Amino acid sequence: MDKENLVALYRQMVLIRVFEDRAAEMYAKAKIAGFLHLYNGQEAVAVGSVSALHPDDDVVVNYRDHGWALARGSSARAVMAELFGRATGTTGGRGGSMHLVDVKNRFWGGYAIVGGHLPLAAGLAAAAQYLKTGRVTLCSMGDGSTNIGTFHAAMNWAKLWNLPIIFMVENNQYAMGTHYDVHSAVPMIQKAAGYDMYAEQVDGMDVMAVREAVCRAAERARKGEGPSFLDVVTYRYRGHSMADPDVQRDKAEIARWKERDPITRFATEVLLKRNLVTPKDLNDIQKSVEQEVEDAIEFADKSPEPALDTLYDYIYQQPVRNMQIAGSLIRPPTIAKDIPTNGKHA
Amino acid sequence: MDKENLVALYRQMVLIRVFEDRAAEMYAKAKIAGFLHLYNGQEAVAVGSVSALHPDDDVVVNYRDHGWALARGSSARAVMAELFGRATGTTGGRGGSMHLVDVKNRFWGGYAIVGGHLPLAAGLAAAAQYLKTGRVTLCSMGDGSTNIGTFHAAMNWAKLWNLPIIFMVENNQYAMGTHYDVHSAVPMIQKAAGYDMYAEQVDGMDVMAVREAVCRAAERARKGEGPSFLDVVTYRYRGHSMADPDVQRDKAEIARWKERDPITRFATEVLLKRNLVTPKDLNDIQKSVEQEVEDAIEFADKSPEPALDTLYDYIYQQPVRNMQIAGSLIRPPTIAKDIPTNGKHA
Amino acid sequence: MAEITYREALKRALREEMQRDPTVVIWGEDVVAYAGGGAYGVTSGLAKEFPGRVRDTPIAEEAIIGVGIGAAMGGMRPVCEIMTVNFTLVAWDQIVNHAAKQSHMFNGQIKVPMVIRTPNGHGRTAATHSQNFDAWFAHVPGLKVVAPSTPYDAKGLLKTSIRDDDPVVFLEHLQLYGTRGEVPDEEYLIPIGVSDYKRRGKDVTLVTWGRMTMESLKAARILAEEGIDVEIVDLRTLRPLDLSLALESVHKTNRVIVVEEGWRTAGLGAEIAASLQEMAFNDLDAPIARVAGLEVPMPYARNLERATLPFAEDVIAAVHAMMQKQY
Amino acid sequence: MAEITYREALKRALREEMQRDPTVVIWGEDVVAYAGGGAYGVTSGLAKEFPGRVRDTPIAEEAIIGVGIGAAMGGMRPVCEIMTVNFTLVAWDQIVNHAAKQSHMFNGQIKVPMVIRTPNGHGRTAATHSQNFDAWFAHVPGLKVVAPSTPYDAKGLLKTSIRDDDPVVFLEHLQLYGTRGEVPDEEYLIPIGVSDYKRRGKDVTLVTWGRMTMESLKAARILAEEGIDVEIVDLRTLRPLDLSLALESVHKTNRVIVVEEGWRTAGLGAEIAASLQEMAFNDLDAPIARVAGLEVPMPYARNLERATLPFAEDVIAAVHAMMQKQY
Ligand SMILES: Cc1ncc(C[n+]2csc(CCOP(=O)(O)OP(=O)(O)O)c2C)c(N)n1
Ligand SMILES: Cc1ncc(C[n+]2csc(CCOP(=O)(O)OP(=O)(O)O)c2C)c(N)n1
Ligand SMILES: [Mg+2]
Ligand SMILES: [Mg+2]
Repeated sequence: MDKENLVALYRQMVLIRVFEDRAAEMYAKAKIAGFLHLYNGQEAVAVGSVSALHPDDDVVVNYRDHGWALARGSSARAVMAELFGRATGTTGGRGGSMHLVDVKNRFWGGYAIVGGHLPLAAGLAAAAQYLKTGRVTLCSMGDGSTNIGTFHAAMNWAKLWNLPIIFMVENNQYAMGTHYDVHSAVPMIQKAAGYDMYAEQVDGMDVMAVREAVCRAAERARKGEGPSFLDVVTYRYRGHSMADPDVQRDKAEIARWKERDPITRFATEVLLKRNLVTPKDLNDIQKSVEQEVEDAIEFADKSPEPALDTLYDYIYQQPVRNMQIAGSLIRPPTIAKDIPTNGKHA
Repeated sequence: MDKENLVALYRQMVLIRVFEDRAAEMYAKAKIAGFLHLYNGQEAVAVGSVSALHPDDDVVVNYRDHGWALARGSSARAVMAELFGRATGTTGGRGGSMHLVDVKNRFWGGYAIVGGHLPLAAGLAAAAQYLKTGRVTLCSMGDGSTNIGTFHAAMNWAKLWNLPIIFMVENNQYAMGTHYDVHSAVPMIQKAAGYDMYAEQVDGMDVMAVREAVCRAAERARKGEGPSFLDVVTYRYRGHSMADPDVQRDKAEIARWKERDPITRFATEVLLKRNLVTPKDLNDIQKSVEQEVEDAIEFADKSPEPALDTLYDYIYQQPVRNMQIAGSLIRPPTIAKDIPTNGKHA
Repeated sequence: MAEITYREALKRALREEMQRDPTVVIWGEDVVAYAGGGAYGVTSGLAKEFPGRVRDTPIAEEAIIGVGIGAAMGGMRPVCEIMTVNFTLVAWDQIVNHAAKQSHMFNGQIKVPMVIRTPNGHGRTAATHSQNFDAWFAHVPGLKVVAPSTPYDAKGLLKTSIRDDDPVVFLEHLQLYGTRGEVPDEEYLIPIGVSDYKRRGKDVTLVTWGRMTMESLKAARILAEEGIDVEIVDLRTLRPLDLSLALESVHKTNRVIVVEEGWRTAGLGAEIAASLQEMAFNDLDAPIARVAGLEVPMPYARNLERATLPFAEDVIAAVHAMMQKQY
Repeated sequence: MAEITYREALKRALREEMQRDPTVVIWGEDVVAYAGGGAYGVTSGLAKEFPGRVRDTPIAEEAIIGVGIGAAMGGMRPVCEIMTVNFTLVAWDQIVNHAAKQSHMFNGQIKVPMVIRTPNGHGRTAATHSQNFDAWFAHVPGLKVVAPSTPYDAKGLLKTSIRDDDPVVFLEHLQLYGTRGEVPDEEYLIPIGVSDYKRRGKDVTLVTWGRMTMESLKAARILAEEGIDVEIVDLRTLRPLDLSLALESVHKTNRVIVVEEGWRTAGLGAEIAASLQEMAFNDLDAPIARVAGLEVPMPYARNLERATLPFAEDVIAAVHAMMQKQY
């Protein structure tokens, strides 16, 4: 990787970090509601992964998805506007934090049912295989998501059909408050053994390590060697979501992980060490990122809420006859909130 | 095992074989309807397993359950009557072939949703552990049942909680018409690796081998060493069910497996070889079994259908108020089939 | 016009659409291997005709549906066969939280043009294998739900469903696979969302779908001999629910009976009755009645199964009761 | 009598029943570890009080329910917490084909005394996390379904549910956890299957449950100022469905509106309307109306969520419309 690209990786990680910190503020100010799962600490995973993929590979992730959307090229504006629930957001405010999507970047979305997106990802890979597009699917999930049935069904299927897919666990060792040892019977990497699937354990606090592992796995997939499983060991600095008081985890544990911060490490161990940047450059990056996020917040705040009359859009891609008749109730809210009349068609 | 017990094993296997052959006849005569999954070829699995368990251990199996019910001590009469859908059957005709049960023998039933019974079995084991009963749960399933989500969820849970359970795959290498290699990505025994679970491959055509493997696994469970996984390699001689024309499997393959018939082998390689029985003894056993099954058929045929007014029994163990009111419709068929009236209570 | 079976009509629809569009594939348990193709023979022969496009899958309905959704997102038009409707429960989350929601939640960026083919039905297969979830599918925004009663409807609606850009739950029926009816040789399509008169009459309106359309027709023939002239509306699509013909009919007959196979409480019949009483309150000479299955986990025993399921005789009894009673 | 929250009432019920019966355990995701106990705090502190009896589980709802069923078969009384009702879909087969069917299908030899506790609700959590499946649970023979609206009902019904020998789906509500009400210090039980008047009135009957009981009460207070006197029947139990009070009420008011939170088509409100029009045809001065959620996968945006959910204002509008219209 050349200097420019390496610096770009750094900037992306900083962007995610700053974005998440400001999103937390916006949540505290009630600009954002619902669940807000922040990515602090895990930045190297999304950034390293995306840097290893082709632009038209497929990416599918869980609800902890801001970092992925940003890394994959969604604008901070669109993502922040989505968190604000505005018309200018990635889904026009429909999906919110947990359901970012940007299909033009082949970012197929954040999914909020634990394990639910794994079969979908396998399906995208099956389509790539059938349609011979050469695409690879990257499917990320949490460590806590590897015990539910869909994990097994998708892993077996992917191996059986030799699908071009990378199953990546962002192993931050906790599922909400539940520690890894309370939810899983074996070390993560051993879960791949039940599928005879190529597997690696990866340092998730090292963006280059993540990048290289994904490169290897994607290469395998493109050569027709089938699925891979990556146990990317990482840590989230904050609670599960903004609603989590985070009383469960040991403060010392959190501090220990912060010593291995992916952004600081990449700056000191790569960029500064190799003299690719100066401290001032890093400072400039920080400033420009802060400005980008500030701009995104302003943009989001000024953006309108989605128009009420879009409420029923896209429930169906292809509306059919008789959707307006009472009993089927595909009708605008103003009508639907009326009392059904005694006439033929309400 | 002493002679008496060995001969008992033999008799049980013959009973199952004869029972199944006669059941097939009864199906052809339309005395039995619905799905009828026969156990021919797999007799050693149920018989060997049950012989290794204590009478108050828990047994849970799939819909291919006649052999298990008989081995576990249900009478041929009750089982045949169930297949006939009669009041004297194991569930009074409610469950039919796929749902035999005999809780007094702690035989918790045949289950017809593939994989559905695995969590239940883990739950029985969890109860044994919590209540400190010392019981072991044996949970049998087909090879095709190891790819569905509940398999994974139950295996992980069992290992995690160190439950006293034996997961046994009756690996007859086909799921309906689908061959093992088309449904599973890895050799069966490797599936245990993803749970770091004690596993053995067992010759399912050898009743003593099955018995010994179950003994070892049960011993482990009783000592608190947790769950085991047994890949019991076997074969079904007939189609998946009586509805299956069995066009898919190679006739030569079937013939090859029949050469290793568990009943013949046990007779020649153990009973006769060790001079525990004479050919005449075997003949007598055959006769007595045939008579027992003939008697069961007569019993079943003479038994009444369940009384219509039992239809609503046991939907709830504890009926509560207002179950009779229209809109809840827990009412006898004669009333329920009436047209709802205009009165307060139909 | 040839008389063919409902099963054959479905197969022809699959064949024609596979010929037309190379992205149409069939995935499901035993759609290739078992007895020549499909537990109930619908796909028989297609694997040979379309190499690589009909595939047996592991038994894992959550993945059959989920992989189908993903493939549809990725540009294919998968037809996923679930062996019987009972097993859709294993995939319930995939159907409700994923297939149905992708399009709206992602603001139209994702579409899921897939068909979930699966038969309703019974046949002495007991409680876990004899169920109807029609009301459940019909409850879910984002799903289209189709339940044809004749070979003609089956073929025309399956072809439309495969071409539709939304996920379609296509409910076949075990007891209908062998029934015969006229099906044109030339191509035709039937739109989703349009109900159909299966019999015209003036005394009572029966609103029904699927197997119960056939039982209603049987009942109508017997009632006709008594001089009672029944009108039958076959919904054909369960979501969206086209009640326009039912309304037109009740305006004339002033009497409605909803006829459904599944459990009564919170069944789809309840929706039809609730909607019709709202929309046609002044037209009704009698309360809307429902004929439905008894609320029992289906027993295996012949007599108990018979008592639990609704048949033509139940429809006849309901019509008699309604004609006799004064309100 | 102290005023306590719905959340605290539930916790007291759990504590009392755990003290009473050592076979009662609580299993679920994060019932121990998260924020002191439970994603919504209902189990907080109980793990310390009852060592070994409150356990965190893997995220695998099919196993949380399935292991619970097996443990119940084996002599325990597990209370399984599903973090929100949305995740029951993952366990749908276990609930419908196993929990509900064991007793009848096995002719009474097996019983499943378990409680599935789970909250309905929303709160800007979008489509996969803001759903109601009340109608679906209520459709299933073999399940009992409870949905309390007040702390008093919550405590009395949860205690009864734990002692009940059948599987009980116990629907709490996120928006009710913080609401307060009087709960006696001394022990009491509320029977399953008995509805309750939450307000007496003479002009219109509202039939409702759960959160919508509270919205209906709000509406009633406003309507009372206008001189409209509303009667509110809180069903409390959804299966079996006790419509006796609703019938008694409609006999008096001759007007009924069913108020529910979930999607209208094939919602539980349809069953209530369909049943009541059958049973009280001649009592009705107007068609039975329904207030329900709009049929949209719940959007995240504030204004769209607000538009989708029903509130007191929708109840008021429905009452006005019904009182004004002539039939
Ligand atoms: C099927 C399902 N069950 C429960 C939940 C609630 N839930 C949301 S996130 C979560 C923890 C997931 O942990 P993990 O997979 O490790 O991901 P992380 O949050 O650590 O990234 C749970 C239990 C859910 N969304 N879906
Ligand atoms: C969830 C589910 N999907 C599909 C079926 C239909 N089905 C019944 S048995 C069977 C094959 C099971 O094969 P296997 O587990 O190997 O058991 P075997 O019949 O060989 O004993 C299938 C697909 C079912 N009963 N349940
Ligand atoms: Mg985690
Ligand atoms: Mg098999």
